[in-house]
Amino acid sequence: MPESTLLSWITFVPSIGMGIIGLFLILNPLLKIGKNAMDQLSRVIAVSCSAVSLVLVVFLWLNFDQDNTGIQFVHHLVWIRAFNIEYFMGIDGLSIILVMLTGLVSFIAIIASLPWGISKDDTHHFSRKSVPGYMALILLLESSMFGVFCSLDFFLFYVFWELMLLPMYFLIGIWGGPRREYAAIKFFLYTLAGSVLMLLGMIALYFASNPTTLVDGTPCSHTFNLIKLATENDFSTAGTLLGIAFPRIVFVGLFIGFAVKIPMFPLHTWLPDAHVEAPTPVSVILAGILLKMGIYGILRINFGILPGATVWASSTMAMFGMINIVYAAFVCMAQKDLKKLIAYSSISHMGFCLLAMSSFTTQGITGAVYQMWTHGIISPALFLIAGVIYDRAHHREIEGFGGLAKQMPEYSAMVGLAFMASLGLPGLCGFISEALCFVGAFPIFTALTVISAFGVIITAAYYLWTIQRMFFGPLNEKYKNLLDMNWRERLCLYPLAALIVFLGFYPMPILDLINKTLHQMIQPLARAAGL
Amino acid sequence: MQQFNILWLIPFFPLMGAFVNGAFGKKLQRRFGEKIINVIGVTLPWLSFVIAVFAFIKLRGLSEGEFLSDHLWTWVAVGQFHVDLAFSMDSLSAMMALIVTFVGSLIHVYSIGYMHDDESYWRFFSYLNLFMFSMLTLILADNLLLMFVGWEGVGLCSYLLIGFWYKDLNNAKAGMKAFVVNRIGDFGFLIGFFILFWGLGGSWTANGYHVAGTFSLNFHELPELVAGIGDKLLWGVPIATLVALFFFVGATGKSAQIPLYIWLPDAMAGPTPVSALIHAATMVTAGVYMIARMNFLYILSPAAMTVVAMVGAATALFAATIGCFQNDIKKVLAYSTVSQLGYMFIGVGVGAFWAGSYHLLTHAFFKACLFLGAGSVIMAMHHEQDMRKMGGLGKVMPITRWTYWVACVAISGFPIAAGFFSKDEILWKAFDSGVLLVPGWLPWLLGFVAAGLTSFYMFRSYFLTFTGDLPEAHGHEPEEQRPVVTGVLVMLAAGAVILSFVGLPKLWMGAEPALEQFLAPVFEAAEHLPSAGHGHGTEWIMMLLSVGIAFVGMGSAWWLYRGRSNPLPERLKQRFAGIHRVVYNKYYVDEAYHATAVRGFMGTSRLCSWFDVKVIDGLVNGAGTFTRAFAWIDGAIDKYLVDGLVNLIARMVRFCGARVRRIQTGRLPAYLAGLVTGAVVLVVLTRFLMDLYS
Amino acid sequence: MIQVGLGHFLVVGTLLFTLGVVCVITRRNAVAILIGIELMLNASGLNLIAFSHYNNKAVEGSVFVLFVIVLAAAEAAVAMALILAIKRRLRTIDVDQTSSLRG
Amino acid sequence: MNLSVPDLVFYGVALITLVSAVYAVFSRNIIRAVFALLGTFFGMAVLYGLLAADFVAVIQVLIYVGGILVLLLFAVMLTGNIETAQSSNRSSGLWLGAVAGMVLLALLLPLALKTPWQQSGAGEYTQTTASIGTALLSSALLPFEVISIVLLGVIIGAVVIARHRRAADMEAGK
Repeated sequence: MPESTLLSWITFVPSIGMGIIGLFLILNPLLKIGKNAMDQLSRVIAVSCSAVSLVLVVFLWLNFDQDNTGIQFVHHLVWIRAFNIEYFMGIDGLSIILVMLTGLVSFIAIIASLPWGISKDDTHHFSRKSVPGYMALILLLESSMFGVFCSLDFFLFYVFWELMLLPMYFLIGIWGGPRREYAAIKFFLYTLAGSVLMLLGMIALYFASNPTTLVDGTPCSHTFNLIKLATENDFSTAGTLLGIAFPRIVFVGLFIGFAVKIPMFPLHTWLPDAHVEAPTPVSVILAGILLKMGIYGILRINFGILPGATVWASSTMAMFGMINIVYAAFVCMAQKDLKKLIAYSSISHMGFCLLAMSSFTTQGITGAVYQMWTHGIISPALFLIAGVIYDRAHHREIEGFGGLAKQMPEYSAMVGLAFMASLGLPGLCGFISEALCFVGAFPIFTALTVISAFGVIITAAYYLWTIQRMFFGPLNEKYKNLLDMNWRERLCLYPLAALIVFLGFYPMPILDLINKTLHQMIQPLARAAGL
Repeated sequence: MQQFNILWLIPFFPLMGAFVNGAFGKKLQRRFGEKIINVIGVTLPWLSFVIAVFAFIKLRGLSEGEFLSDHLWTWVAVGQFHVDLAFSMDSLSAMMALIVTFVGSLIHVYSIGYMHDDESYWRFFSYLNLFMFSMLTLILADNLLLMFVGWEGVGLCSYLLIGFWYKDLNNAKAGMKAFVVNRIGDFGFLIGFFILFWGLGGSWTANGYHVAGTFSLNFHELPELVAGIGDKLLWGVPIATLVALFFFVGATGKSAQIPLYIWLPDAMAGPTPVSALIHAATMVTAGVYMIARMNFLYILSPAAMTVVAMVGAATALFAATIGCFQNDIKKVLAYSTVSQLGYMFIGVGVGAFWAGSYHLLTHAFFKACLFLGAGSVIMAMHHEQDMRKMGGLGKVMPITRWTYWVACVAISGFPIAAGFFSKDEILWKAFDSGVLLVPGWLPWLLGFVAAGLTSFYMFRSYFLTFTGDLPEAHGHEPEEQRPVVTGVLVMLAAGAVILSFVGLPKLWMGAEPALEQFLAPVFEAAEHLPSAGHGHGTEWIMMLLSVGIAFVGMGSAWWLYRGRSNPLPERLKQRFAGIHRVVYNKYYVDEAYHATAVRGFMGTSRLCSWFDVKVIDGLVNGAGTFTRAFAWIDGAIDKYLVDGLVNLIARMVRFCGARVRRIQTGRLPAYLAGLVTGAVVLVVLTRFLMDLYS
Repeated sequence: MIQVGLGHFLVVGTLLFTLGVVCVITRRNAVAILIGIELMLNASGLNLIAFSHYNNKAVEGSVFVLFVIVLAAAEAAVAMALILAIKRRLRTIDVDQTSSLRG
Repeated sequence: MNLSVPDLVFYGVALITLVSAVYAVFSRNIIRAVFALLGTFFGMAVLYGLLAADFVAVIQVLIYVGGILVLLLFAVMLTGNIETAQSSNRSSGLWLGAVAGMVLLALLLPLALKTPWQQSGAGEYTQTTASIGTALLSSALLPFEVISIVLLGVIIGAVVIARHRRAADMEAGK
């Protein structure tokens, strides 16, 4: 494995940006930069750092060898020798698409945080409130997200995972809507509770691991190295803990930790509140990337390290996936707030991942991973759309609109496209992933898949009903002065729309990246299933 | 398989039109007027037609069983699941492509007249082109998955076009109903798709779950694979039956059969050219096309074929009865469409796939002609659709009148027009069928009665509209339409007559009909289905019966409605008011659906939402409240018990300290004396202790 | 050589120490108290040297005493400073009259 | 009793030392008391010499006689008048002091005489200066450094405490 620092650069370039903003803030008593100039400066720094990361990600993508199922772009050092903790960055086919997604969505989120096109009178808009702090936090968030997807040392992973909570908490709690404190605390506590279980699972795994060596050859009695945990340890013989087989109890702990992030029924209620209160770009990141971490964690850690327990739990996981899909879709139907509806639809869509990956079929697991990617570009589009109307009308009550299609044709078309993509219209990227999920899951969980497919109808119903209530019928007189989309919004939405259509007809660039790795990944699962 | 590299252009041209008009149409229309929209939106479908004709000629030149193919790129390849983005054209899809491009293009031309002066002219053509694209994708798709793209695509376009005049919320609602009902059908289609995938022989191997070989869903590979399904069971039902039935659920959604037909009458809210193109000629026949396409699957399952045929027959009769009592001219045509689609399903259900396809072809012409004729009338009547307020239009609109008449003759099954041959073939094949689980005369009887009713309600609409006196008190007189409209009508009416030549029965000509021969390679698998073995004599009798019932229907319509002078219909209506009300209100099916499915659905939704907010979030918040309460108690304990203890100790110390402080005199010598005393005591103690222990 | 042993020196040290203690207890002048302390320090130094010498140690005792002497000097300096400060503040150095530390 | 010269010297010097000390303790005149201390300190130096601690003996003279004694004199001079010197060293609680002294003596003397002190022969009479220097920079380095810091602190502290506070005085003057 040739060493490369590229991943570290990608991860830490945004942190550097945050550092620069912080430095300017500290030195400001000396430099005497005015508030407006400081705001502009931090915006420029944030956009450029995130752009640099994006460019590096593209470079990473171009240099990625998709036929190699191993770990690439490794950066491997010993970090804390006393606890055998390493600094181990690397990606494979599973993580690269999420790294790409992070680069793209973060960049779009930062563009969406600019105040272009927001009326000058709207001084309380989040894009004008404590800009340097906001930008610094969002850069920190980006860094930690990259870190989660790149790190292959469990401890490092955990550090990034927890690091992510911090900016998220403040971004919702400071720049959010009226009930922001409630939402932020709920988000924080929920995730923290999950993290605790994850931490326990991590420590249990650590102490159950076999002696091995660190990267520099020093022998160590235990290890956090995810690759070594997966390849050099067989936890199925690790005895019992609290009277339950060790891998199972560890699996459950880790799984609940990740399930909060997915979020899985019944651990999902933080998401609607967080979304409703969060400013648009934060919602974009939350839906686009953060939710993927749960699935990613389960795939990387639960599936990779505890195949036996995974097989044991697969039916339950699929069951919860089905509940997520159908239940959340029904809840969507009853929502009055546009953003809440989209939030619940996210829950519904993440259920597809859960259902499909529990089947361990090539199609199912690929479908789940591809669903992460497609949902990762569709849901940001949806939240941006909700942001567009909120910026203009200052509310999101679906019933409060009507006839907007006449007033905002371009916006309506964009909403139509995004909704159609989300409800899985063939020809758009959501369809491919959903179809793969179903095709993969059906042979294993026949009845569950049939019920889940029923969710497709509900999805169509609630989206169309929303379109009808918002855009059709006579124009609400209150909104006859609303402007159509501005350039900032176009800059955010058009690339996503183009990707949605392009990947609907030609998904192979993404599928090629993940195919080999996932194929490799299901081998131990198949073995554990005894087949 | 013959590579034909320009096949992709057939769907691509309309897509381009849709994109250009959709993205730039508004500005183009504002700057250059409607002409530029026409140039883009109408020319491109014609170009598709030209290529389709070209492909058709090329296809005729190939040997039997060959087809044209155009592989673009690998679409989805995951494990053994390998689906290409590829088009192919065999005789069935060639026929469909010609219908869609020709009738579709004609309707585009007609729309120039119909949509004139609409402010969203560009949008209309954009949607219409998008529809053409979807429909052509559906037809030319090389595999099931790509077909599904077209399948849903046409549903989307239908939704967009029904709700084209979205400012009226009812139109939007009709569109939504269409989409959601279609989606229910698509759900069935998808499930069928999954079961098919499962049934094709997937199994666990050391490398995970795999199907045998590469599973491309390609129509040209499927027959062989499907034949190998054997008698595998799922939920105790043979796979083939299950897949066929689920696909049929999809077909009922798309082609408006019982129980999912309810969206089609409402879909008439859209502009009339849309009704003609989508809801009569092309999209609604997609279900028939799909079953014809999957014929190799259906023949494996007599049960499924029986269901298809019987549902088709029931729909044909059911819709025809409703059609007899409607007053809105488009509603009549809508129910007529549902009914005619039922015929097609009888055809494909009894194994007469070519007959079903033939009826599809003829129906496309005469029904499009009827709808466009109705559209012409509606334009003349300034968007009045109630037939009771029309009458006598035949005098002022001769071309519309006579083309409408020809189409009526065709649909009613008189021997001069194409409809006769196709319908008669279907009814004969049903009667003669030996495949079904029910006797062949059952679907025949239903279809036969429906044929009489068809003849009746079509001529009823004809007489009500075109005969009698002109209604009074209109702003200006109704007049014949522009040539773009009438020209299209004439061409379609001509088509409805001329097309009889491709389907002249073997009974007359001695040879297989041309269309049957042409389609034979596609329906190869269905060639040897058993028949009941009735002779030519029976066939002649059936044919005469068909003609007879058509005359009965027309005659009664002539008697009751000619010149709008007979008072009998009104009296009958009052005599049988109860029955009339039930049938006029479409048997209250919509209401029943609303009361059960929709309300159940919304109720579930509210229940789930309530559960989410009250129970789950309640638990979460309850946990929070509990924690806070616990913390409060903890705080109280801390404050009063623990702190109290600490304070008590402090008070005691203070009390003692107040007494002990007296010792602190502040005088140095006293301290020193104390110090020395202490030292002395220590030394003494040490000494005593040393003595004690030594 | 000499016949006086460890005991002799210890007796001298003890007497000196006792004198120092008596001085510290009975005198009222702060300077006299200081004198008593110096006596006690000298006594302990003598003991240290004596123990060192009679245990055949070369310099340990000397080093120890050196530190004691240094500390004594330092203490004397600080004490003098204190005495001056007290004198300035209370106009007396009679320890019987300085009792502001009384509890 | 066969007394050698050093023995005689010891008895003589010890006597001088103790007598001077008694005078210093019980003298009513503080100046005399201080001067009596001179004898004690010199006596101590000789005793050190007898115990083979030549360097300490010299240092004793230098610091006690040259430094501390002068310091004590300064203290006396700065705090009181020469005229009142006669009655400047009053004592109180003489009886208490005497009793305490007796008890202490009664305890300590037997302790000093009866305890079987560990002895391993008398040391040799060599020059100790060099070895002390070596010891200060090797085995006793840490205390040496610590004591240096203590001295530094003492210097600063003494200056701070004894410094004439003008502001305080002015305040008092008001």
